[in-house]
Amino acid sequence: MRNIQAVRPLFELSKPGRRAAQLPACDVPQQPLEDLLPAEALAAAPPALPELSEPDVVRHFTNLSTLNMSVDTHFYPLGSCTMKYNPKRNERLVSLPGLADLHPYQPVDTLQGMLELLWRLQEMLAEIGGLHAVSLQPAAGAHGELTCLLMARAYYRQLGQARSRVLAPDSAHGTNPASATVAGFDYVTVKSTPRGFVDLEDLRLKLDDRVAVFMITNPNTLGMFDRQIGQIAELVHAAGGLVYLDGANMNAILGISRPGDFGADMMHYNPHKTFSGPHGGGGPGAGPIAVRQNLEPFLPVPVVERAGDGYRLTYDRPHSIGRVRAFFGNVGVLVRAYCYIRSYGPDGLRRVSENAVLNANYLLSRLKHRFPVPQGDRCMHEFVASAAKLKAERDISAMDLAKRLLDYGFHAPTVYFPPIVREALMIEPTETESKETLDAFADALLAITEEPSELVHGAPHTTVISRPDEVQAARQPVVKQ
Amino acid sequence: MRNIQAVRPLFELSKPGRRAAQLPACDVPQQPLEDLLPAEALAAAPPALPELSEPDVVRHFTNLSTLNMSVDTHFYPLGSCTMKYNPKRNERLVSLPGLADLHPYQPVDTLQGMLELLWRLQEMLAEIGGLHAVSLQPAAGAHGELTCLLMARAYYRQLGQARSRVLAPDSAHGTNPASATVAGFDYVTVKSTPRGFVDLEDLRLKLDDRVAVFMITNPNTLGMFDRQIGQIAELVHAAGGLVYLDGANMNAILGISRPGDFGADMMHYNPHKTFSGPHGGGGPGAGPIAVRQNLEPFLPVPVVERAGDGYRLTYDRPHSIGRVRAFFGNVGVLVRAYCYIRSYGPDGLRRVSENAVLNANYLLSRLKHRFPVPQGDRCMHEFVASAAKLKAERDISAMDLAKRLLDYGFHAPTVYFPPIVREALMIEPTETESKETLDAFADALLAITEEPSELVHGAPHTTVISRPDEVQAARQPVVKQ
Amino acid sequence: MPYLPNTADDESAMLAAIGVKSIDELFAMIPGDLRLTRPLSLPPALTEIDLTNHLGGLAARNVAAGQRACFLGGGSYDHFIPAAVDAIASRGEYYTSYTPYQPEASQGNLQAFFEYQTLITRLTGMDVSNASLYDGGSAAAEAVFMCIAATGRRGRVVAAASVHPEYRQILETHLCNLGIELLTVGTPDGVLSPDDLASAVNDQTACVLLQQPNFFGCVEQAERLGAIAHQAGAKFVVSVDPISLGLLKRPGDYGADVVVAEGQSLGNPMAFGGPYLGIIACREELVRRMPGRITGQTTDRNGRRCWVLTLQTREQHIRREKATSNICTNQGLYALRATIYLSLMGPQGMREVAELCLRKSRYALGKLSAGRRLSPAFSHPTFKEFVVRDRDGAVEALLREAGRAGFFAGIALGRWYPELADCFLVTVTEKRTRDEIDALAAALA
Amino acid sequence: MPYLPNTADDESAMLAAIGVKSIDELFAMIPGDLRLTRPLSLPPALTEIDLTNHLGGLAARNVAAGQRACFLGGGSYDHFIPAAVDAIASRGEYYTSYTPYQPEASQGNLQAFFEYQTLITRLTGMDVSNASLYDGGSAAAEAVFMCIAATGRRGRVVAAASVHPEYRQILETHLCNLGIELLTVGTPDGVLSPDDLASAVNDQTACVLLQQPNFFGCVEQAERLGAIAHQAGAKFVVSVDPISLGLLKRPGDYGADVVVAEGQSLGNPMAFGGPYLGIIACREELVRRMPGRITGQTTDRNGRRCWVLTLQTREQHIRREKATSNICTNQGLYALRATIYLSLMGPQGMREVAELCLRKSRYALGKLSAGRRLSPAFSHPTFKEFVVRDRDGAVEALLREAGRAGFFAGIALGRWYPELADCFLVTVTEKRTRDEIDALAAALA
Ligand SMILES: Cc1ncc(COP(=O)(O)O)c(C=O)c1O
Ligand SMILES: Cc1ncc(COP(=O)(O)O)c(C=O)c1O
Repeated sequence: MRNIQAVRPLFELSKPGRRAAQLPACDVPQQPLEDLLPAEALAAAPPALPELSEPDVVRHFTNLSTLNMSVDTHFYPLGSCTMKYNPKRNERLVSLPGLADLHPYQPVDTLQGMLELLWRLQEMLAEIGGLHAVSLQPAAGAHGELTCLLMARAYYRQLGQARSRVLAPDSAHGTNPASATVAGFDYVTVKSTPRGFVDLEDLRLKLDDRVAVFMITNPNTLGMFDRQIGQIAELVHAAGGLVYLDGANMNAILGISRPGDFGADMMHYNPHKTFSGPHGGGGPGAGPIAVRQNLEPFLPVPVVERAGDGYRLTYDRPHSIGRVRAFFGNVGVLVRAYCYIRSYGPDGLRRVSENAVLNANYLLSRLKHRFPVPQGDRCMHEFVASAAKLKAERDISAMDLAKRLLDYGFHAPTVYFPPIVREALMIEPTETESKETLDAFADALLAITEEPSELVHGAPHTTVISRPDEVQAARQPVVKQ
Repeated sequence: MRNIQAVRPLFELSKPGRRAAQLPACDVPQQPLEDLLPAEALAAAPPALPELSEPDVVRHFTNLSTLNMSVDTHFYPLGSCTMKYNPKRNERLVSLPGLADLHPYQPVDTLQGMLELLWRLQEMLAEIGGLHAVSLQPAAGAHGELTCLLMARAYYRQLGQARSRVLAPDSAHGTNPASATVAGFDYVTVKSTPRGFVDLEDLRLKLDDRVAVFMITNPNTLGMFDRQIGQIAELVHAAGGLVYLDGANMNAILGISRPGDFGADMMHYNPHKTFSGPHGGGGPGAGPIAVRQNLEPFLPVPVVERAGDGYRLTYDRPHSIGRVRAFFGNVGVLVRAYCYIRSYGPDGLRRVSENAVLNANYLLSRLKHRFPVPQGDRCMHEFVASAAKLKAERDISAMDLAKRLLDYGFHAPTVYFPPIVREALMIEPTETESKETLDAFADALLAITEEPSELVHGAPHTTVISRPDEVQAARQPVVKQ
Repeated sequence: MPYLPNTADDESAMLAAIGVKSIDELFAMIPGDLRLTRPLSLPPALTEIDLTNHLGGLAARNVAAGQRACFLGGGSYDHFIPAAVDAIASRGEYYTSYTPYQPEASQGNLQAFFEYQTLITRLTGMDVSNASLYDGGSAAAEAVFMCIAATGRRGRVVAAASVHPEYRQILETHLCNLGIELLTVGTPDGVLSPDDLASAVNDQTACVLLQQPNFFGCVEQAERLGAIAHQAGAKFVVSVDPISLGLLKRPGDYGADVVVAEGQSLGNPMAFGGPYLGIIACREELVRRMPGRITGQTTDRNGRRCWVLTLQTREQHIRREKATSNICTNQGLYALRATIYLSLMGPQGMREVAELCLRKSRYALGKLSAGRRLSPAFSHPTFKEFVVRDRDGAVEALLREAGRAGFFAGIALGRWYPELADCFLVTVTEKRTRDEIDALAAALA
Repeated sequence: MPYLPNTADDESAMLAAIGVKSIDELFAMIPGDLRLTRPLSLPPALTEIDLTNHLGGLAARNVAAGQRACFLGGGSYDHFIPAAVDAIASRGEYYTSYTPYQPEASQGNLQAFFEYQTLITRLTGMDVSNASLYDGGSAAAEAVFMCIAATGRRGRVVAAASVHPEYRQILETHLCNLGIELLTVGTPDGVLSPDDLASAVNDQTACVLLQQPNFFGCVEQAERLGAIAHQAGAKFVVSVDPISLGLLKRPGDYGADVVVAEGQSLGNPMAFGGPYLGIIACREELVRRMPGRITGQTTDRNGRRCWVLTLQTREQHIRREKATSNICTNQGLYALRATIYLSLMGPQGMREVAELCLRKSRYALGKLSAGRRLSPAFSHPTFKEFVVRDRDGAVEALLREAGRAGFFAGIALGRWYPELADCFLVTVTEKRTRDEIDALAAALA
């Protein structure tokens, strides 16, 4: 069906004199503006915004929405993003006035329910991670990485050690090196083995007293659990370093294995992945962190503390790195995470990971004969298959497959990441998808391998646009109207 | 974009053992069921409903929704249905717990806000209709018709007159004759003139002491205001009858002309048309009625009355026809109507009708050269154009046009109604559409007249299905799975 | 003007195109003496902020069911509504569309209605369901009309006094208008006695109307009563609580000819009485007398399975005065909500909800009658509601007290049943907790 | 298990297809000694009904802004959110989609972000906006990083004490870690004095950070201060209240190099501090240092206009340790909400909201200072917030009393400004009525 009305950009729909919002009449005495504000501070005219009617605004954004694929409408196996179902009950509950309509500077005695919720979440995240203390402040995973690295700097400053380096495997997510830089560290890459595990030799070589933190994603970006992790942690600790666990892939090991138990000293969670916070077309997320006891003093402020039978926010923490975000972080996402964890309970969370891993392995078993998986026959919550063979045989690339899948009504996997796999298809089905959906997806992928190359090269055929020119976009950027 | 996942009928998605809703553990003592209920009353097994997961249910209904055209997504000029914009603020407010979460049998002192709202709405509807008293009980327009006809029966019974007939013009909406029958009247059709007005001669002929009610829709189904209405009312009244005004077309005359002032004794409103109640894919609506003083005693119970500075429901009305609906009618729709009327105020409501009429006349002026409008160059809120010429010249029928419009991203007008116009296109744009939209629609209709007939006969081409076989559906009805 | 896109420029451009000087000219066809010469006397326009404050103020002067533990029922129930129901039903594609006159542009609604019809037939054990009526009360009336037409008997309709009193009032309104007798058979001990029914039905009786479980919450001997109706050649109409069908026998399995129900319990808010959902389902042989819309499956010109409105020759827009009913707009959105609700609940969910209602209400009955003051009014087994008698005979006062103590404790029955002036009806849904029940018992002791 | 579709049958079928006996086998790659051998110690699972009651209970132990007249501000504001914003943003296609990596499947988000960027540049008068950052505070930090990189000056960053104290704390966290001095210039009489600034900037100063209107609600002499920054070769970063731009001069018109803002005011709930919306916009020459995602217009292979993520060579997933920032997930949904909000408000709406805030707050300032106890702390013109001094120096007690009287009356400033221990900040948005203001004045008298 064609939803084409009012979809042109807002400014092309605008007409002078049109209005949607009306404001109440002013109920206080009205002096001339000039008497209230200095002339030089005043704008010459109202801002040059589009003029629209409410019916047009609603139709515009409603119809635009139909141009998105989403979890509510499509299977969305985007590797490393954990696109699981976002429970409707969480959306309803987070918007209760008693939670959504709270000002961050209200007196603490008017916030006891909220603070209890956040305190309980701190406790639950510590338990799930097998670590000691939690901060809910960071606004996203990357922000959690950065916060932990700042804590590491403070930690070593206090120890009087000048450690300037952060190490991470070449398969690390881009935010790891970027966070290291923002935190003022030098970033050094550690090789991984052909099967995608940390190259212990290379790690040993690079571990010295300049190394502050080794960042690892485990299960890693290939969906493999690096069984050397215990040994890795020993090496890093022996060298006086700290182990950072990038928790983006926690969906594979909830209640099964805990970072704190396999040697991590600090970690972040991505509640918008693991704990079903909606991705919102690119956010908001949150990036709560959990750390070992020795790092607790450095946590950012504020933290929620239990005081008698009440709860309070504490700011007075002498060793804290200070503030990393205004107010109290992305609370709305944290409330959803709380709802999610409470909805599953301990056994349920374990079942989540078991089914995430079951679904991924099933899909792998259906695809591997046509799309080799260099890492082997087993995976955790996701796997990286290669279209290299298909590319060689039929000139159908990972990108072609991604585009053609859209015609079949599926969102594409993550492609060309991680770079260590050629023509990579990074597939993460998540546990909320049914076997029927997985089969339909596998059937589609396999069917495409049989389709005429031209047909596939021409894909997508059923979307509103096809293969935009990204080079042109970057060469002569048009970033506004 | 293809939204094809989980769209098969529910039972085809079902799998034994799947579950969405979970219920709390029972917190009271659990005797065996047999001790609680007689064996013969118990079902052998749970009901044979589909077994689904919540993610599948959400995806199923979300994707199904994308197969509907709607006011939020498409221009929807369905004549006689007043498909205007449904304000989002009304949806938000009607779901306030203080309004949505009220039990009909709560003590009246816990309902004062709701009763005040309903009382004020009664007053406002009386004023808009120029009539004396209002009942909010009827659940839809047709139900309002029926209620008024039952009141007419009671009224004449009290007068000791045995009047058994209801008259209405041949252009009347199907609910008029049907309501007459359900109310126990004999229904008699009055001719209309070629221009669609009441044929006074025929009316005079049929008016006698058997006639209880003359039902008229004014503006009529052709979008014309019958200027004879004053005279008609005199004739009916002279014959001792009552005039019923079908208020489905009130959107044309809000604040401009009032049924009570042009002779109507009773009327219904369609708040889901005139006052922006969403149509909900076919309801719910509401059908509040307004009547002249002499008919007030017969109103159904309960009515909201002001008592001192409070409000109460009164049941004790000796002449009332009794109850027509349980509880208190379609309150949610009435609350929206209240919000709508309060949002516009007196001048605003008049502007609503002015713009509804302006939009209709503009569209008429853009189309009449290609689609003759038998009723002439002017209309009220809607008009009926004829595709007869096009049919003759190019074998493109009203139905073909309707189907082809879907390809252009517009919903179709009402077609083949009223029957008195050949190849009728009944077009009602409403006041919430912009000139741009009207122009795009006119351009589309005109463009279609130039398209190859085969292309148009083949339409729609862009919808999920095309020209279903309705004969087969009726011949071997399959009405469930 | 909140929702009017036309600007002053648009207006003049459009007037010019039409060929008139002013909007006023467009109204020329309305005789001057029929025009309103003053502004309507209505309160002035409110902006969204003002309207929000105003409605908030009105809402604040009501006491919502969430603010007091709600033990009210009697045809409108405080069952839980899963969040997914609201999330889906609030999509504009559903609530801002209209009756599927253009099937190609309405397959979403049509398929949902087809699924609704399927679910209702499975739930009730009947052959055919329509796509909804206004509410349970008007559905009962329509069912009776069907039976009158089907039997051609215009003498009498028999209803048990244990049928919802307001439903019987609606029937009274219609039948007395049509000169058909509505014979109400008393139910002094809480259920309809077979003997009383036997002596009430005769060869001019169109149908017998029973409610199961009945208005007092008691389970009727439906099977036997249906047999008696059928012996007299009358149709058997049963009004059910859909939630009870998670546990109780389906009316289709004990001889009902037409089943009606109030569908509010299936995912729809109490909303002070409406909009609700009128459910009606019947046996094959009555389908051509079925009121309202029916969705049917067919194929399109390319052989694709699809859905359309069907059997329309029953309906007013085709048959006019000969239609089976005058209904046009129905309760589409609420049928959708019920469809979503039933999809989420499934067989197990429905079973468990019904069991919770049964167990908790029976626990409550025990608790409440344990004290000195209250005793069960009837001895028959109940489902989720029950009637208790106040030995002090001060029901109104007792309920008022309970209100102050934070409970909507029950519904006084005197307004409908003078003989039960010292009784009230208590309802317990799956939402009520043992603590709430215990507290209520204490408050009423 | 609330959201798990796999049935027991599915599970065995899938295990068979994989070729393992049990799910446990699938975890073989996790060494046994690293496995958790006990269940997590977490509270048991809650059904939707239980969870709803539980969260309802927690919510009830907070006092929502709606329950008291809210005069709190300081970076989070109780502005009105039109219903259409919630209605649209709650569509699954928006909030359950992710970053538009596949433009063909994300044109809805991409176009909305392009529109967002356009609106922000128009509102601020800048050349380029990104597609959002976390919040106003982190946006301020990112802006400072941009300036440090652009100027190559790592000596000093100068901020007015009248900048949001928590934003300055965030800067402090980062700059002290990087060994860069954060020089905070006092604002004893409520605004930054040009002379003080002149003596604070030097040739190693990367940028000057100003807030307009500032944390005290006072309007700064932004133009002069910007000139001083530029004279010293430093960049000029301005943090604005987007609502104020309905009335105040655009930072782009008085020399700002980077503009940041907290976008919460634009249709986003206060939600105890987040999620919020980090707005950042800059001049053309700084675009390659811009953090975060940027949407650009292009054409597809058939020449159709469309939108894609562009200039990605700035970003972490391409440049890794050389990226301009480490941000990945941003605040897409809240950028969408702001886009809808601004579309609904338009130029007139924004102007009127700003005027209402200005007039009502100035009226409130007059009212509050009319009494014996309170007086204006500063003499400079204010926009929608102002600081009053309590002559009795008992701010905490006074605010507590006001709370009991039904007001969130203001924010005590002592925690950030010891010298203002006897002062508090009062905010008045368009939602506050004259009656509420008068009542507040009475309560504080
Ligand atoms: C492995 C990994 N680490 C870190 C991140 C960054 O998390 P966020 O996007 O929440 O900042 C992601 C998210 O894409 C990720 O996949
Ligand atoms: C002219 C006219 N009269 C009566 C009705 C019946 O109103 P309702 O559908 O609300 O029962 C309609 C609705 O379609 C109508 O258009």
